[in-house]
Amino acid sequence: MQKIGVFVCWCGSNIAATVDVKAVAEALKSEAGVVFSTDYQYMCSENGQAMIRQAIREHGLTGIVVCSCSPRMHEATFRKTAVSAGLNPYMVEIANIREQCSWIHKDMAEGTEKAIVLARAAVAKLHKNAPLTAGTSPVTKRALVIGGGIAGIQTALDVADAGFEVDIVEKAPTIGGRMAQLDKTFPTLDCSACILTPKMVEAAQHEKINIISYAELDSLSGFVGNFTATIRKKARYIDEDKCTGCGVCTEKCPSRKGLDDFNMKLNKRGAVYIPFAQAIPNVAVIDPEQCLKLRTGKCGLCQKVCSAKAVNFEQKDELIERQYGAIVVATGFKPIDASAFNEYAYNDSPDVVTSLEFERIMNAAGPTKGQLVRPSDREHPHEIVFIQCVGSRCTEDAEKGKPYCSKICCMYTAKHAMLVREKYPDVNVHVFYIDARTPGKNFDEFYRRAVEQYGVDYIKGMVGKVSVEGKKLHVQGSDLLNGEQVHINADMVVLATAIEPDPTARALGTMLTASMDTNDFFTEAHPKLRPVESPTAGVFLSGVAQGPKDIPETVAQAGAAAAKVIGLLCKNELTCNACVAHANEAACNGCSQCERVCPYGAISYEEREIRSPEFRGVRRIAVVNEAVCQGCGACTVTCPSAAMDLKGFTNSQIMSEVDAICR
Amino acid sequence: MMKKLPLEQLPAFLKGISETKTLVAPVEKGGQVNFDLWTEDSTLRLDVLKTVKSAKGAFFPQVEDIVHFQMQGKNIDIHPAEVLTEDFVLFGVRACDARSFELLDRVFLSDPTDPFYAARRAHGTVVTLACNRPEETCFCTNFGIDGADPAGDLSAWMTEDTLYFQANTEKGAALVAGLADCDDGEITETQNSIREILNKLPLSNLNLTGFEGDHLKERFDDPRWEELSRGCLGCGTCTFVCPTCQCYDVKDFDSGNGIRRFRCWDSCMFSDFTLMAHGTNRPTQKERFRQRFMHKLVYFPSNNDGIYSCVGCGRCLEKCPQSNHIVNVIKTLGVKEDA
Amino acid sequence: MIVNRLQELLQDDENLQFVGWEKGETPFDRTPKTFTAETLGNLCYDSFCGSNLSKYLLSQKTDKKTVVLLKPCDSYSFNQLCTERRLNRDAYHVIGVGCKGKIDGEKIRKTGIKGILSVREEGETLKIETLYGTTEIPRKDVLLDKCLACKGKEHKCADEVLGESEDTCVGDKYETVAKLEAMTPDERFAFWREELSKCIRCNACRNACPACSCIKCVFDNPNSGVQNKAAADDFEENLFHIIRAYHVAGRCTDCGECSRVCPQGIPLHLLNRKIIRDVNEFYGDYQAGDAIGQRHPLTDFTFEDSEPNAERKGGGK
Amino acid sequence: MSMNREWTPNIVAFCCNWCSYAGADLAGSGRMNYPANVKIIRIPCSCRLNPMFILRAFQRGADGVILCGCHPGDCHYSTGNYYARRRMTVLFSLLDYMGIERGRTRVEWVSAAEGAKFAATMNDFVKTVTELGENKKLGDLRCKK
Repeated sequence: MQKIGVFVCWCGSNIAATVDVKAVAEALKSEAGVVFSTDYQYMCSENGQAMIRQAIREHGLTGIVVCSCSPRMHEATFRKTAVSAGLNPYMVEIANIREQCSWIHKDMAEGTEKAIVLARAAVAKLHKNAPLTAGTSPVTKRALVIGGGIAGIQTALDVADAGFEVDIVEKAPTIGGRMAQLDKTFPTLDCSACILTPKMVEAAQHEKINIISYAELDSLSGFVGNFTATIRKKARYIDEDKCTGCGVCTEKCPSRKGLDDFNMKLNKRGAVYIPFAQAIPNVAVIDPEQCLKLRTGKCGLCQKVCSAKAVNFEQKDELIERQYGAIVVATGFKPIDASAFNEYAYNDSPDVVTSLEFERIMNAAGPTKGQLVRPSDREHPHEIVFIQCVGSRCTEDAEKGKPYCSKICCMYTAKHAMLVREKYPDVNVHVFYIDARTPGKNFDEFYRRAVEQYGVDYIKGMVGKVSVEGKKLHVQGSDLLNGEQVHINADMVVLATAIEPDPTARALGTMLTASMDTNDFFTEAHPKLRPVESPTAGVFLSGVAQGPKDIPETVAQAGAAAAKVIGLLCKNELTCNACVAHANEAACNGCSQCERVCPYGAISYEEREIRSPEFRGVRRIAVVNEAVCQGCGACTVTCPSAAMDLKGFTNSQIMSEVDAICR
Repeated sequence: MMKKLPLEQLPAFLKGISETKTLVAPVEKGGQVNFDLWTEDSTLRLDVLKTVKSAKGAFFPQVEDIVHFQMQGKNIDIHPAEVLTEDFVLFGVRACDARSFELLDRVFLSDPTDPFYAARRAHGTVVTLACNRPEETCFCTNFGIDGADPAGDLSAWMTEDTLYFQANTEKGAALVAGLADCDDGEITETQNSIREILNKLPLSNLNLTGFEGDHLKERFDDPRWEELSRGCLGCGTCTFVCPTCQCYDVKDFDSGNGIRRFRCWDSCMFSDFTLMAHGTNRPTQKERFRQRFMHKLVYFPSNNDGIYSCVGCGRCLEKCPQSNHIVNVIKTLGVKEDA
Repeated sequence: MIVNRLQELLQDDENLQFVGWEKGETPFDRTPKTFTAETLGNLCYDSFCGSNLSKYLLSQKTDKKTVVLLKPCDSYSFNQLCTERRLNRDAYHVIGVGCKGKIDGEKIRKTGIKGILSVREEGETLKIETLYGTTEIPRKDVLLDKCLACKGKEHKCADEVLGESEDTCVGDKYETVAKLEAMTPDERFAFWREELSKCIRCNACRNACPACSCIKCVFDNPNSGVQNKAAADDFEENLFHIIRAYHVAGRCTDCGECSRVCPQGIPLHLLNRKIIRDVNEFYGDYQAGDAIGQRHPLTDFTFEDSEPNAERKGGGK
Repeated sequence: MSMNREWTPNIVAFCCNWCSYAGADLAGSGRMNYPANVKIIRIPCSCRLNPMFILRAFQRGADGVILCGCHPGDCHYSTGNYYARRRMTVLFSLLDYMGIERGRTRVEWVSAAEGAKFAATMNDFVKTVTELGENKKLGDLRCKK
């Protein structure tokens, strides 16, 4: 039998104005197990806490009920109070008689009556409480960064600079990501490669950073501080250690049918290729879909010309298993497929391009060596129409577009328009827009410069249709400001397509048990206060994987994620959640249902020797990893034999509360 | 002197009884026939030989309050449950169930007497009914029970148009005092035809040799229990339909305002039967299964002048989900003793 | 035929044990049994072997390879128990036995035929010899209720199949569920009160149910907070059956054992079948025990699942 | 509850710790009224709500039981409320099938920011249950005073 103390707080007049606190304290004296009951003006004050401490010692209390404000406010406070008087912190229950009683009721009698019931429920629960001790688990001092774009690179550099080992897993043959494909960056118009490639090199040369390119996460187990990842390093058919990146093989390869992904498939490349000149690692890769040797067994020319003897057609996927303490998701984005937008004739004319394709066209290392020409006939265009919000802020057709604003399109379109006008003043540039969104440092100035200084023709309104008319693209749109239809015979149309999370994100989210929103962006633990953490402990978010953002924001978030990772890896051990699930092995069937609903993979099974009235022998039993369990309780309800229970919120605790409330 | 009642007057007769006493009889509810409160609206089913549950519930109900501990703050008031003080009539009991009351009496009326049971026995009048059409699952004859001559306070025989009564006690006689007298010989034909069938019953000649008390150890250690008990589900169907099973558990129900202590039927087939702090002393279904039949066929007779705690009503034969019943046990373990 | 095949299997492995049925005292008695080479001759399989052997396997030792006879409907339960890791598929040689519907002795008795000494099948007719003469009855009139909702003649799990099966399903198996749904709440309540008030808490439904396979049932567990041995109040009658139906939700294969074994004839399967109908309607067609390793609907979800508050007639559409 | 007062329903509200309990707190700090016969029990997540708790509440004399959790997609534990949603859908439908009035059970998704929704939900639920009257179908007579 517990010896329970009840402490009723006035909270000044917050509680005392609508709850007769003395009556509550008095009523609780007749509850079974209550040996002490009192009231005080401010229980959370130093005097109030001292009163609690004294009562615990004087009356030998085994648990306390504090009738006060929400436990979300002061549960932690009173737990500390209890600990300082020698009680286990989980022998404290709070009856919320402020937010859920005094503040919502006006009638004193009613408020008092309800407060008594709430206090009784807390006492009833406390009778079933047991002291809980949180466990600890060690921390593996290595981080895994998934994605080697600017977000992943920046996080990896910051973590590595703090002295921790970092592995970057990149699914492409090179790190660099989307930023490597960009020509210039807004609002400064500096060359993207010029600022990115030094960072790539720095990462490659950092003694604490290990780049695993052309690789993906295959499976993951474990929990915060103790993840075990299996990484699948795809067969490159080139020995990374031997290849010097000389590029001879790429020139000799007779296959010329492969599309160049780096150049947004605007040109062809050989079956063996190096993605781009500054690729890291600067190593060739063979595309097995295109390689004649791998498909038909005939050819092998690259192998013959490779003086480093790096070509290896026998190479297989390799599985690497490593331990990590923290995982950073930096999987980035891709532009949505524009082929769904045939009202803009994307499928009908090669001269309708997406912005990222346009970016490659404008780039000196791109398919046209930086010459602005029409993809169809390589002729210089004179009229270019940019269409914004293609697939962004699209609420009516979920199949086609995205409900959110992709955030970067207004600015990069202004950049494209400005670059075109600067380089080719003879080209007329029109931009159809819904809103020009420019809330960033120097952003609005940049946009105004495009309009005022470079004479870009901004038309507020959307394009209804683009049709191919001979060599021209007939653009029909509306000008909302002038209230008229606009017809432009353009040479090129550029679509500012929405961006969406990389298609690998969904599977990764499942593997990490990290939650995602309906658009497949990873969800942050708190939208305001924990923006770079996933709700899954030990998983952090960096870059567009979490939501659309531009480069400076990405880099800032990457640094923030790194700070969180460092904060975690600094610790030698972690304190676990004390309110965890626990399987009563005498009742567990080992049926595996709990495992299926556990969002954290915290449940595994063991063969155990059981001696109970119902069973003697070896049986499969569920075992909860207390370091992983977050205490949601999904397993407890799935368990048909109620073998699984949740400490701190046990079946009997909750039922006791129910009984007391309904009494 | 016997009494008789034309069958068409039976409803009026029953109504007459029910006006002053509680009347319990085999009535149909939800497609099943059980002993239950008779009212004018009830569907009386005297044609059904075996009610699902036996008649024992009239004296030993499945659930029965014993005491109530009422909480007032930290004070506890104790209110013992009251014993029955009103008379009732239990109508249409067959010979087997009638015998079962004698067996239950040996348990509940021996020292210390069970006051709840004793009160019900004292206030109850048992009206039995001869078994016109015995069934293939009946084996009462093995226990010296005569379906043609049932016991009880008042015995009854039914022909096509008439109900005949023979009072065996004053309580019984009082019930039929107002009916017309008749000659004892009027039921002879009915009795003869019943006995003719009873003799033809496939299970009428079970060999019970080997179940006497002095064979206790041999029966207990018989290795065939293992095989016999294999199919047993450990449910309580046999126990709860059985007229002679008398085990109960005492449970507390916390109503929030106090504790209601009640007793309820228990079954030795259940895994938590007589569960104790150390666990259970019958850890497998073999032991539980053995217990039930050892009790009926060996322990009870050895403590009760050789009387078996089975009346051969055959309910368990019809109801066991696995067809794994006392006749299997008797035949498997009993016959071999002869050889 | 079956015993011959089992003898053949013994020639390859004399240590086999066999799980089947044995004839008993009354014409309907078929007791689940485990047979060895010596006792195999007593194994019987005929139209009275209605019980589901899948659950029986749980209580049997598996130190020897076991040959088990499963009817098509039993095979679903077997699969479900394998899914729940209660049975190890590899420990069994499953013989799918043909089934053309099983006979319900209780139904024959309910027709008023008393003192049954023997029952003979002659085509579609049952010739019944009783203490009071001989009589006959069409076979289809006295099939077990579960056979009238037959899931089909396919064995969902079998290493070999012996004998022909027939789908004995008659009409729409959700007909009664739909009828209940169409009632008013008070009528439904009255229906279930009448039925559940008959419950004697013998636990036969639970103990026969292959989905109620818990080693320690919450109703037997003093620490569960709901332990009880008898329904001391109407509420407890409801509670037991609601919780039981809920605990097997998504796992119940609709094998019909609960209703078959109920001594009071409570149509318990109507609770399970309601849940099955709901789950199919809300979350797409699902048949528990269709295959080993399925994830059942209550341990799964989609983002677009319907909301609990939606108005549904009798819990129906 | 004193006997001489007019009957009012007894409502048990199970609230998940992260969204709905915080939403209830917000309703409190906003001084948004709802009837005093609503009593809240804090559970970590809507998926912790065992149907046994709901039945227990009805047994002990509750007239209505409501579960509040994070909106689908917002669960603190990612997926808890999705399981709760299926469980409650099946349970409520079963209770309805057994003749228990559907209005006595409800699930509402209330975020930590939706204090007003919490209060409105409770007002509406109390109104619905008041119209249904006393819970007679699932109560335990032994628990009545």
